[in-house]
Amino acid sequence: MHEQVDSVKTYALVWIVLLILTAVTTAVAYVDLGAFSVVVALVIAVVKMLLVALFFMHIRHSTQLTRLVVMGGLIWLFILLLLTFADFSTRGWTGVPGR
Amino acid sequence: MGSFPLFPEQASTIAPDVDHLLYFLLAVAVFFTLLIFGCIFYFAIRYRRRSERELPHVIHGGLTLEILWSVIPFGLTMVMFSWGASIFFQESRPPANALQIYAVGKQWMWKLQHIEGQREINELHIPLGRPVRLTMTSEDVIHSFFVPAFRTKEDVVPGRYSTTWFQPTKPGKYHLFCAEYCGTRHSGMIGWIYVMEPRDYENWLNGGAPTGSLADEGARLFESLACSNCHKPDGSGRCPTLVGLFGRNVQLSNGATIKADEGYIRESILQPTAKIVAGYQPLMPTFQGLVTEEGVLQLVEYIKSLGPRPGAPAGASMPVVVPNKR
Amino acid sequence: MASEGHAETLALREQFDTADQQKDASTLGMWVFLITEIMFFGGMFLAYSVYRSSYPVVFAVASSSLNAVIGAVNTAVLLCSSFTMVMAVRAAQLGQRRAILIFLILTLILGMVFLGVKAYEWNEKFVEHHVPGPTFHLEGVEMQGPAQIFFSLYFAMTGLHALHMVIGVGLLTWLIIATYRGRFSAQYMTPVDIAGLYWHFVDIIWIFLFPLLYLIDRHLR
Amino acid sequence: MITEAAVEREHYLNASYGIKSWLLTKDHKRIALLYLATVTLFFFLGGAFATLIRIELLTPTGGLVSSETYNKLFTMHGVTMVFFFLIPSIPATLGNFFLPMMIGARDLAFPRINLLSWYLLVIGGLFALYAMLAGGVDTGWTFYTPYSTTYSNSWVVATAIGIFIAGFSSILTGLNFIVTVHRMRAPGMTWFRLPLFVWSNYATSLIQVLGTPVLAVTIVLVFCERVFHIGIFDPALGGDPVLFQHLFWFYSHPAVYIMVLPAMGVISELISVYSRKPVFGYAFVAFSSVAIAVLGFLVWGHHLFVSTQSVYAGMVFSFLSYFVAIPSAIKVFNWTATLYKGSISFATPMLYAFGFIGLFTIGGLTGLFVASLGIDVHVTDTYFVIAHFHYIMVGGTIMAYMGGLHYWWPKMTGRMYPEGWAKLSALVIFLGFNLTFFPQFILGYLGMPRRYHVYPDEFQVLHVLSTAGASVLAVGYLMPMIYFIWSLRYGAVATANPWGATGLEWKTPSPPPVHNFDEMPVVTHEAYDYSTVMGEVIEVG
Repeated sequence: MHEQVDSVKTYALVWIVLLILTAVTTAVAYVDLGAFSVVVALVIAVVKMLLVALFFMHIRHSTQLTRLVVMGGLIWLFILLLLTFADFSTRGWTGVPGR
Repeated sequence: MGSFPLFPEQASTIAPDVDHLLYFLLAVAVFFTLLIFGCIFYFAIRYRRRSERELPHVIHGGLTLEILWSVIPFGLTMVMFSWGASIFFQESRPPANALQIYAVGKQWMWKLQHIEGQREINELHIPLGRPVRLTMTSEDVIHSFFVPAFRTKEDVVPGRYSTTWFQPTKPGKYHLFCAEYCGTRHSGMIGWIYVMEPRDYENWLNGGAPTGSLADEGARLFESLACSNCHKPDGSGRCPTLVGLFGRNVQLSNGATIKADEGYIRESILQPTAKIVAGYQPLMPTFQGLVTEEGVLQLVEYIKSLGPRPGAPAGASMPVVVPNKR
Repeated sequence: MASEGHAETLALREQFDTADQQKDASTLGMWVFLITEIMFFGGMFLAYSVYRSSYPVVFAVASSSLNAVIGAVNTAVLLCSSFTMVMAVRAAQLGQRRAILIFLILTLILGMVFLGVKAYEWNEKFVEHHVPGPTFHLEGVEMQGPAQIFFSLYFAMTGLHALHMVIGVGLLTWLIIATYRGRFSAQYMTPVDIAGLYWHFVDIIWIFLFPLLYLIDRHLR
Repeated sequence: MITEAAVEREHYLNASYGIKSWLLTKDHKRIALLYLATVTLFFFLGGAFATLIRIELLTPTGGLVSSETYNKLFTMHGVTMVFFFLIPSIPATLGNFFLPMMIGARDLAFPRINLLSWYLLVIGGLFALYAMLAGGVDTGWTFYTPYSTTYSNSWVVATAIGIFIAGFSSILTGLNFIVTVHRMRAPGMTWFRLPLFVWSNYATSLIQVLGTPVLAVTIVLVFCERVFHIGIFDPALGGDPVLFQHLFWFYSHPAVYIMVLPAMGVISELISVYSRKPVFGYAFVAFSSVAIAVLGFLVWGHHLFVSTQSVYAGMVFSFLSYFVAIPSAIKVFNWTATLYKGSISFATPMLYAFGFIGLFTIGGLTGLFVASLGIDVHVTDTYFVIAHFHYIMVGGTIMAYMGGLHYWWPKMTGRMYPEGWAKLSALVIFLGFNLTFFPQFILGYLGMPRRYHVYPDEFQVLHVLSTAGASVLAVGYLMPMIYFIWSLRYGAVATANPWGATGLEWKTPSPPPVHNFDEMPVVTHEAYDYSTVMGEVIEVG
């Protein structure tokens, strides 16, 4: 069994970046970016997720199978959102109520 | 037990289209069912085990066959999809000159209102040969307006409007069913559609003693709810004028535009602050709980009846084909 | 079970051939479990997205009534706990029992702090009548219905997140006891490892909940 | 044929005795039998509800029970059959028993979680039973809002809790299978040597793991809505009842494939062994299982064509729905082609397999009808849909389940079932089934809505036919119940491999020893290589 042991420095660095990103996302919410504010918030959240997953959850040392499992979960979440919004975002296109 | 039909009546313009698609699907289904059953029977008998010791020759598969029996069904299904979708699209687009009727579903009855003011419960009288458009909503749970002879069905959902339409082709009396389970007396939420010759329909319309057209009732409601205090016809009030609103594109305060259809008007009455017209303040109180779904429909019809504003931009109006009978 | 006879540090169960196979299976099992969690929270994220796109203004006002500073601080607390958790896993990899114990206890404390802050926030909601129900009222919006939906989602999402935290705290407590009794070593540290995965996952959920619930169009205020 | 010594041999059934040895067992084989007993119980409970429904529908006026009772009957029939019988049926019994054996493992990866899954099913079932005994639930198994959240005066909450808990049972079973297939295969058991039953159970597990959590959270939201009135689906507060339908069907459509995929796996085994040939197009059949599992998640909106979903979404979902037809067609064609130039035996399981292919073909082809927007507007929420999914669920899944039970019965119990009675019951079930459900296609196209307690007179003849069929079907299902129990004591003693099958489960004595294999197997052949077992074939009397 070959465990890849990361250094304390790596973990600490990731930790500090995460804290900084939290501060950034909070601060940026008070800036008027129009429709982009939700995009910025989500991008920061995704970056934070990647940091936690790659470093703290050791995805960067993990097997292909584990990565496949994670990707699968995210893709399925995406399917759920995408196809439901296929309904909600096209309502009213025909101009006939309820169609 | 009386009569014992095996096929439903065709009584709308869309019914033969749906049935033709059914015949196609039936043909495909029967073909493949016979093919599979036939193969199974033939193989099972032809290659029955004759000795416990026999070991058949190994066949692993055949790519050509796999491709063949993937591609052919795929082609057939795409025909089914396109054909079905085109019928559906037709079913979703009521013609502009359709006769407007309003329906409210409620545990466990159908309440129907004609523009002329007639109201019916669990019965709907309509003229032959003219498209009929139903704008529907529910007071409680989800119902579904289903007329088998017309091959149409559409859910009736609380909190929003839905639409269905049909053009009857045969005079007679047809089942109206609620097709979405709605509680204890779901199977009692049925009624009849009476398709009448146009002359008989006119007689029927004039036969009752309605209190006035639906728009008139809407107008009375408009007064009694004091809507007219703010919504002045000339636009001088604190709120936008409603004259010529229906069918027009409305500029909203958040920059979006929206077409003023039945759903928009309903929302604006019940949740006035959901969409604010550009240049106006969110002053209007909600009328949720103060006006019934039937009342809202009357208001919608009243606002529709206010007609296009003189000089309304082209292409943004609802064509008015039916002369007002008032 | 036959495995009781094995060396306790290895704890190889009878259905497995090797310790590697057992560890792989447990890790994979945990990851598969985590994707079920993605889908579980996914259902609520979907409801949230639908209603936020339907009622953007109401959601912005309702979101602004939450205390962003407390939310941010709590996010930081949770991120710190993730750091201590990963340090505990690292200590387990290296077989440093004392360090595992310290970091696990730190994680536990941070987790409790998070839950405490959460409880304080929920209590505030009761005081401010921001709890969905007959007494619900949110200042600044006409549409109380959708505002109530925002808070329904807020309670459902943070509530189920907190439930996962409580389960995590339970796991940590068990791990601390097991570590104290010397169950883990560099050879056998699977429970610490997979509990770590779980803890980080719960952290990730919060990483999304925080901006989605607390930080909608704050500039409007 | 068989020596007395074999009967004395220690195996998983006689290794230990007593209630505790069963209720605390971690042996996947014993857990499978616990599941078997549980789901059989629920099957007959659901069947009892069905019987009452069919008797009630003999007359159009609804004289036997009140509307309220009738609504509860069809709801409880659906809830019991879907969540407590069909979903656990094949995976949790046959899958649990044979998946580890087929890949050459001593057990599942997580035996304790396996036992926990069974307890969760039982606890969930107890909640559902409590709801039924306390007064029943009348929302339909679909729990559509706002009826279920606001208007129904029945035991919605208890039932919801029951389904929620049973859902975790399903999730954990799926998780266990996935890890087991990935990590526990015997040396030499590569992915493309796996029996197709394993492939289909693997695909099923993917759905269980990815879909069930969404149902779970939906139930949580319905629960909150009903108990606390919080408004997530409540139109009065601006909520959208159609959102509930999206969430519900995101799980419940793929759930159909949870029910039918394992059945397809069983059929692949049966067709192969009783024609003594490898399954035609093994890789296509294997991948079609995974394809069905994946595509199954893209089509849920076809349950919402008339639900006021947008027209464009309806078209997308209809289009995607047709893609599921392709892997299904591939399977049917490959099974049929397997028979070609085979050595076909007419043992009972094969009769069930024939029945499955025929009925699944009809069920699948009528699926094309309901996937077509134009037709579906007319037939949705009518008996056409009822007939369609019963052809899949009863004609498909239960046929395969019965076939699988007969096929593996000798391995599970060490006894043969009585062949004559079994053939008779297979025939009775096939005929009874068709008589029950075929008239419902006609009823549906005529416009008979589902969930109707009273109905117009002109539908009566077809309803009477259907009820007549149902009574034949009931007899067909009772017969195996009796002769299976009879065979436990009086059946002929089974050899290790009575069918001349190739799976690893047949390489160990019947019933298997506690750890499945006396000597851990090493796999050197592809699946279904009958030349390797010809020496073992012994004529069955």
